[in-house]
Amino acid sequence: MTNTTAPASVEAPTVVRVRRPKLAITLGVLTVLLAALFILAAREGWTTFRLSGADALIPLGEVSIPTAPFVWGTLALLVALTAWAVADTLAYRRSPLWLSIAYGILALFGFLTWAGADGLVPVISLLSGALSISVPIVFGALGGVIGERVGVVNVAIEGQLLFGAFSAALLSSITGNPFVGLLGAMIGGVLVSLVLAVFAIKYLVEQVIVGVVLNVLVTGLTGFLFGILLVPNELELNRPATFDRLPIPGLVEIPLLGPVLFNQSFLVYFMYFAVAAVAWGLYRTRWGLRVRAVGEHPQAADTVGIRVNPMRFWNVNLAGAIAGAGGAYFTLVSVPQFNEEMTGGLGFIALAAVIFGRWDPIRATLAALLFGFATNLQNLLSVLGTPIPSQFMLMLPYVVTILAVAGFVGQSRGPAAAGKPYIKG
Amino acid sequence: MKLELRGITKRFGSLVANDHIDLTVEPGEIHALLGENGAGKSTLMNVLYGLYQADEGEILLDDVPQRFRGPGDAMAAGIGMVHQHFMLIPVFTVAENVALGHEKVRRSGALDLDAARAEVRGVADRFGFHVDPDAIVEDLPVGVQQRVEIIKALARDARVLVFDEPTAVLTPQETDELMAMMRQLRDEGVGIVFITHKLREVREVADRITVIRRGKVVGEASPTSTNAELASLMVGRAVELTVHKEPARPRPGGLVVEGLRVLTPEGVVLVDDVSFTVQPGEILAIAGVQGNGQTELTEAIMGLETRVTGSIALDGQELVGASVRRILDAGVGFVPEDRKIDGLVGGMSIAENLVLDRSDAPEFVTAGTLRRGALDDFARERIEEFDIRAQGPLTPAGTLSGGNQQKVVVAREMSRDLKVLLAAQPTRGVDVGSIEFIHSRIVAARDAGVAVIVVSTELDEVVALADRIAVMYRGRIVGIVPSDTPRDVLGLMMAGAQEAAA
Amino acid sequence: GCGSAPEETTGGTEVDSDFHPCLISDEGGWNDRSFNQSAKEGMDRAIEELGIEGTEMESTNANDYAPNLETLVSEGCSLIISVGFNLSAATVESALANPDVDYAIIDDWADNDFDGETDAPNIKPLVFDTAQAAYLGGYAAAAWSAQSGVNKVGTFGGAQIPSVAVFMDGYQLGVEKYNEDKGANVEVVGWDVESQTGSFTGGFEANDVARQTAQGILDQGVDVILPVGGPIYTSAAAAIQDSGDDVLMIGVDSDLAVKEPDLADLVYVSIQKAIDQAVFDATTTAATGEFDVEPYVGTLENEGVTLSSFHDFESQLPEGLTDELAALQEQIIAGDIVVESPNSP
Amino acid sequence: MSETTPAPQAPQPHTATPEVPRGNAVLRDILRGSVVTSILALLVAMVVGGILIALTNEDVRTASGYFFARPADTFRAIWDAVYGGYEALFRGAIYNSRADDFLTAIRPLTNTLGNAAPLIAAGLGVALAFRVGMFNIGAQGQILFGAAFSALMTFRLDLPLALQLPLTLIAGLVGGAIWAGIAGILKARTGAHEVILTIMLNYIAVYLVDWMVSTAGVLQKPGSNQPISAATPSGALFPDLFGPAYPNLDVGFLLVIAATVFVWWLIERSSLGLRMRAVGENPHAARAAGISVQRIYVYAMLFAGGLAGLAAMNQIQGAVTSGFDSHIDAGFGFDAITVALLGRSRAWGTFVAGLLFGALKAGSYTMQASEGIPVDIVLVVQALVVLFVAAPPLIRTMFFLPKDESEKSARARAKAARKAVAR
Ligand SMILES: Nc1ncnc2c1ncn2[C@@H]1O[C@H](COP(=O)(O)OP(=O)(O)OP(=O)(O)O)[C@@H](O)[C@H]1O
Ligand SMILES: Nc1ncnc2c1ncn2[C@@H]1O[C@H](COP(=O)(O)OP(=O)(O)OP(=O)(O)O)[C@@H](O)[C@H]1O
Ligand SMILES: [Mg+2]
Ligand SMILES: [Mg+2]
Repeated sequence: MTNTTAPASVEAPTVVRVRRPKLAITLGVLTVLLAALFILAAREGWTTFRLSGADALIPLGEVSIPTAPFVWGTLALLVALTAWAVADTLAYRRSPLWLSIAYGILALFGFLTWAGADGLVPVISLLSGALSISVPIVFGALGGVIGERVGVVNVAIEGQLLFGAFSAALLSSITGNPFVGLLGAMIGGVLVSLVLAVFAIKYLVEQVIVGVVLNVLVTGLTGFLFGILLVPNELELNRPATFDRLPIPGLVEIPLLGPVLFNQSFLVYFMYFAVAAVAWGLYRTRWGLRVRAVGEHPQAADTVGIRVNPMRFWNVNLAGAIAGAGGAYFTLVSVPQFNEEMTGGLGFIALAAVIFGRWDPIRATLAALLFGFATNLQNLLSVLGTPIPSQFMLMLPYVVTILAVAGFVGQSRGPAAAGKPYIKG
Repeated sequence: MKLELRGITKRFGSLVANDHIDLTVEPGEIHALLGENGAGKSTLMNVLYGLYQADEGEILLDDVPQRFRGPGDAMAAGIGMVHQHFMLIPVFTVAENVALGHEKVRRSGALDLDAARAEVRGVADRFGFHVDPDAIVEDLPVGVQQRVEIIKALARDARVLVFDEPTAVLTPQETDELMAMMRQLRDEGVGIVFITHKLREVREVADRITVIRRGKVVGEASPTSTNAELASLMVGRAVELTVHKEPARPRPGGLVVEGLRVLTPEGVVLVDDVSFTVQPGEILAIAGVQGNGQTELTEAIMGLETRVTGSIALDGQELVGASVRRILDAGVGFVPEDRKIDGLVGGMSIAENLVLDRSDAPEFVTAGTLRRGALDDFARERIEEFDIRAQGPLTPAGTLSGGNQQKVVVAREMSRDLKVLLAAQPTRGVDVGSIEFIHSRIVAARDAGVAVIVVSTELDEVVALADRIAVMYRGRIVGIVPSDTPRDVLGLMMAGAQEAAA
Repeated sequence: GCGSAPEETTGGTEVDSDFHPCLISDEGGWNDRSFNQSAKEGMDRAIEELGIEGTEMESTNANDYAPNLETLVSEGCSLIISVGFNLSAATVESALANPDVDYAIIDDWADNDFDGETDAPNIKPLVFDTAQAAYLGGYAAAAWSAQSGVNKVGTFGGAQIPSVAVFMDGYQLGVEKYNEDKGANVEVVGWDVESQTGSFTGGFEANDVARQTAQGILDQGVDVILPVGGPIYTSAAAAIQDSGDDVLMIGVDSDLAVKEPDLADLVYVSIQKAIDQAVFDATTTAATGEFDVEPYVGTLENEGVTLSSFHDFESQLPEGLTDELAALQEQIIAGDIVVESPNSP
Repeated sequence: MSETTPAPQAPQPHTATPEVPRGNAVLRDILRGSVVTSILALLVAMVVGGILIALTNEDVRTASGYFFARPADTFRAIWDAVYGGYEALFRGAIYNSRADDFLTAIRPLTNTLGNAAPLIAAGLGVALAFRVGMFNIGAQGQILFGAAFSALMTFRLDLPLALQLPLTLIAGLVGGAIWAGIAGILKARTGAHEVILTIMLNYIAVYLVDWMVSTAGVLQKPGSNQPISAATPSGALFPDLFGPAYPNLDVGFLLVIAATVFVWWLIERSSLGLRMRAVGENPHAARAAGISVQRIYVYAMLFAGGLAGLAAMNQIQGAVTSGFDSHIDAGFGFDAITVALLGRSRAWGTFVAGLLFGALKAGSYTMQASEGIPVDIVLVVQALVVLFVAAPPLIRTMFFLPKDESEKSARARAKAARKAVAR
């Protein structure tokens, strides 16, 4: 009878039924809010959804629906789903995942129908714009995830994006080749993270200080170089060759999602690859196992012969390269010009996405996408015309992020050794 | 493989942790290393394992001098170590932990965890125990984590194995199994260094014994020495090994626990319908294998668990639902199971740690300001009274040796007016001299009229202290028995047998 | 390389060293592709033509204004031009403390107590009635859109501040004028004069957020778009080029088709605001000791604000548009049409 | 090294006399860290900064164009550029040697102190939260909301100075505390990570204040259509300490000194501070000792916000009194992080770091105006100073200095970290 010593791992523990009211409460609150909006600001007319691009193989075209009936119909369905969740809770059941997803899609549909009364809701553009806004955030967040997973907090994502954007613009302008630009962006990102790595790992400077300072340094440096180099030589040095759209034949014809996901530039496909590669690498390869070990418990990693500080050093630089590639998106895809401080704080959003995504590449990507979507939704709503002052509209993505973090994510635990230097005894 | 350490000296600043230590471990020998807390045992082993660089001295394997720049080199040379503080990644699975550092990779570049799983099963089968390779380490009971450490070392074919206090967290059965395992390894020709504070174990398994004190080898002892001889060699004075206590004189009142149930947020029942009473002036020991709900029981009493139903009444006052603050104010003292997590704030001084749960008490605070003089005097008194070996009251608690850290926690809890003392694993990792002291303090508290609950996985301790013994198994109390219940009966109860059946 | 060293000059032409013009930016900095940049161009030109020394100071935030002005005074500036209304209070204060120094301020009346007088006797306001030119731009945009049958034009801004919104106001009023005159029904997407709400990127960074804002306007099917605010026109241009649609853009501040020749085929026309000229004029007059504190108001009349040439689109304009615009301009100059924007200075 | 005093977390070898006189403790706090390495670090930063200044100087570039023809020109140009730059820095930050009299000459010093005030205040807020284990990136939002809240509550009042000034001040502190408190409460209640919360709240505050100052009837200056608030009422202005000749140094600086003393007391000496530090270092042990971790998080954020509010008040009651907009934080929110961490999250450390930043800022004006050194380069030099000052091991390596206490402290820190991890 050896198994008495480890009962927990052998016999199943007793489990009692507990109610989990969080989902029901959240849905209830959302439903009430939407109902209040729909009732207090009822809208009539027709809402038009544009479901495909002009040149789609399967033209879904534009669909017009009467606003009021659809809004009320959706609301009824939302109430029903909420009731379902409540019933589940009362019966000690866990609501199925599809319920949350269905609720989300319906709520969004209802809201867009309401907001788009007598207007046009370009669905493809809404989604692909959201994807586009989130691209640099995703790259930045991937860099952040790798850095923190290996135990180095990277507050310098903003700086890496900015320097990436700068070097991409410069190199692509000089060579006329966006791939050289991308390479330059990655090198730019590495230059920034090299400083981070050297100071944080070798000289034990508080990692957050280095990060914050690097952001200042890069802002100053790019601002200066922009002024003395790019502005006077605008046409030679600040007109990068860009990545053009590269529709993937076949895939792009998938209704709705095709044009959103597969009518993008090389850099976006590179992002898909990077996300997949980092996710796979982190959980499925020797590299990932070691990275995570070093970030969780460096001493344990040391005792099995993993060289902690070199591991950190190289991976921080890898993270810099990836974040730098995100910088390239600014100047090689979005806008073919470098401008001062053009990253506009997205590096900090990426930092938030890292935590929001619980240090997981896929979840961090989803967090970035949520942010991109909220931003672009804000765009659409203000174009459709709302009586709400622009400043409140512009708050939308940030408010959404707070609600999501406080309402759904809650407590999260990062890599245990992130931020702590490793010194051997 | 023969291991020889010659003249190893390791200094930390002005402190000489190892002072010209010589040690030889023959193949097929279990060599016990004894010494009080802070004697330098772990340091010596860390030098051997390449974690520290020795300031002087050399390491020889089969008479060949070695130069270890890191644990990687030591491992390659065939040295394995089961660390005092587990070197496991808590969020990894068992297989991942075992694979780490010498991972097998598939052609696709993907990690081959199947190989690691097979390794885990292989070692487990060899020694006849079970470990789920896919369990997350932090979810496992410590005893199992210990095995993972051993598997890690064995999976690499170590020829010299160091066990640094492996039994501190094990139950008697687990300890027996570990010792059987050590013997089996010895018979296979592995040289073993075994560090422990438990003299019984040393005498049972060791072939040779080296005792170190204050960084120096003070002598060898034979496995036939008595406990008392070993203890006095270790500590440098005679040690009282049995607890002297008068019969309990319980008084009315005390702590009444009824129908207590503790759940995880997912609804897993950790403590199931537990009822017992502890009266002032008696010691109730709660025995059981680690991970059978004792931790949650103590935390529920302290108000540290959120999903608690049932009743805990102290002199009629209901404690379920009360804040930790109110429970402390009601007169409950708490020595937590893990001093490093729940007991001490390592970066703060001993003085500050001693008033951590009384940071508003008028004797230490005037107008919101700490009275540093009072704090200091108080700390000096406690240091004196509890024989805490520290440079002074301002020494950061985290830099004390384990035994001394434990004494700080005990001193804090015992210097308040208590009605109930809840002591979980009060002597874990503590040397014999300190055990004697802590036990006598607990008995003194009982005699002063405190209702005492001692939670321990250590049968010796349970038997030594208890007036009554409650045995927990899978969240339930399987029986409350008198303190003279035979050990084998207790053992059976700890494995789940009902009192009557046992 | 090894260029040849210049001769040691000992004498040379003595420039009158008394006059020392200075320029101070707001937090946007010199490379904002907006009024700071224009002002600096004007100042640079003046300094070069006059052959004198000047000092230009960049501010990074509101805390810099007062110290920068103080530093400029102690550097011996005889004329200090502040760029932007943000500097108003600090400039007034400095002017009151240094009555011997001449001051000018762009886009502000330097009248913080609203008594209709500048608050210091030595400040010259340089303001622009931008709505007038934007009105013409809006009219032209509507004409273009009506001709193509799209009947929709758009606009969006960086941040919602008067110097941005005034363009959008004039633009929409111009479109409405066109609808009124021609019985047309051209819609404006992205701004509403009445409620003063519309589309903004939330800052002046030309990045993807700005681009998607532009895209949002384009999605509504406009064929002329007016992006207002620093470099964000580059985002709009990128969105247009990517969409592949026949959408034109209207430039602001200076003639975009000239400033960014590679965008010329997208730039329908530009609503110009001659800040550089105003700075140049103020500086050169001050250099000859003829500085006066009479407010300068850039209007269509004095060509302080203008609608640029249509360049290559001249030939494709709707019938008679040029004449109609000329007539409108006459009426505005004559005061028969008053372009009233709540955002005018 | 004898100059050095024990660094923060190093074990303090007090054997005999632990009774340290208060004055000494303050002094020790101020001198914490190694004075020698700090001075050397400044030196290195200035050398590297000098290289940058020389590289970016036009005369140097022109002269180097004919370096081989007349190398002396290049060297002279380099010397002129670098010496000029630093002379201007000194002139702008400490003592203006070109001034007519001593009283005018020391004016730059008062500018330095004035610039430092809001930075120190906000830095103290970040430092305090850090000691409680929270990374408060939200000083920006807290400053903004503090200013707006204060304006909302008190700008329309027309009270005598004795009332208006403290009311405005208190409203500012409360406003900052409210904004930080939101993050604190959300963290305590839902466990949401404070980094996300504070970043998002920064943006929300920017837009909220932007809306307030551009909406008539809320905060917008009456009669104006610009996004700017009304001017601070004259009764609410901090009086200058040494008269109008030194406009930058006002009562605000005294308040900041008081705040520093308060934070020092709170953290190092008060019983609440004991609990805060306990939560910061080991929340598990704190909870088991009856300390409500959640409540301490909220308290810490309230204090941090209040300190950011003090920074806001130094802005609108002292530095920028003619009305403010959504940029009134002037970047102090992020500088505060650097200042706090450079000061090792200690009250007096933050104070000294803030003074350093204030001096660099004050000097930057003259560097730009009289030497034409672009602000961007000043920014870069600033960043370099911080990097080097924060890296004593690097400096010691560069100067072959023996290792000292603070390296041991780094080891102790790492050790503590490993222990925390080791569970
Ligand atoms: N990294 C270190 N830095 C400074 N001093 C150290 C360090 N490691 C150990 N010491 C000191 O060395 C001495 C020996 O410590 P060691 O851990 O070897 O004791 P031990 O014999 O293993 O004690 P225990 O029985 O409590 O485990 C102690 O006094 C300790 O303070
Ligand atoms: N900075 C320091 N100065 C002095 N001693 C230190 C310092 N840091 C750690 N130590 C000592 O290092 C030793 C080794 O630490 P370790 O984590 O192995 O604990 P331990 O002594 O073996 O105690 P335990 O019984 O809890 O396992 C401890 O005894 C502790 O006293
Ligand atoms: Mg040990
Ligand atoms: Mg006036």
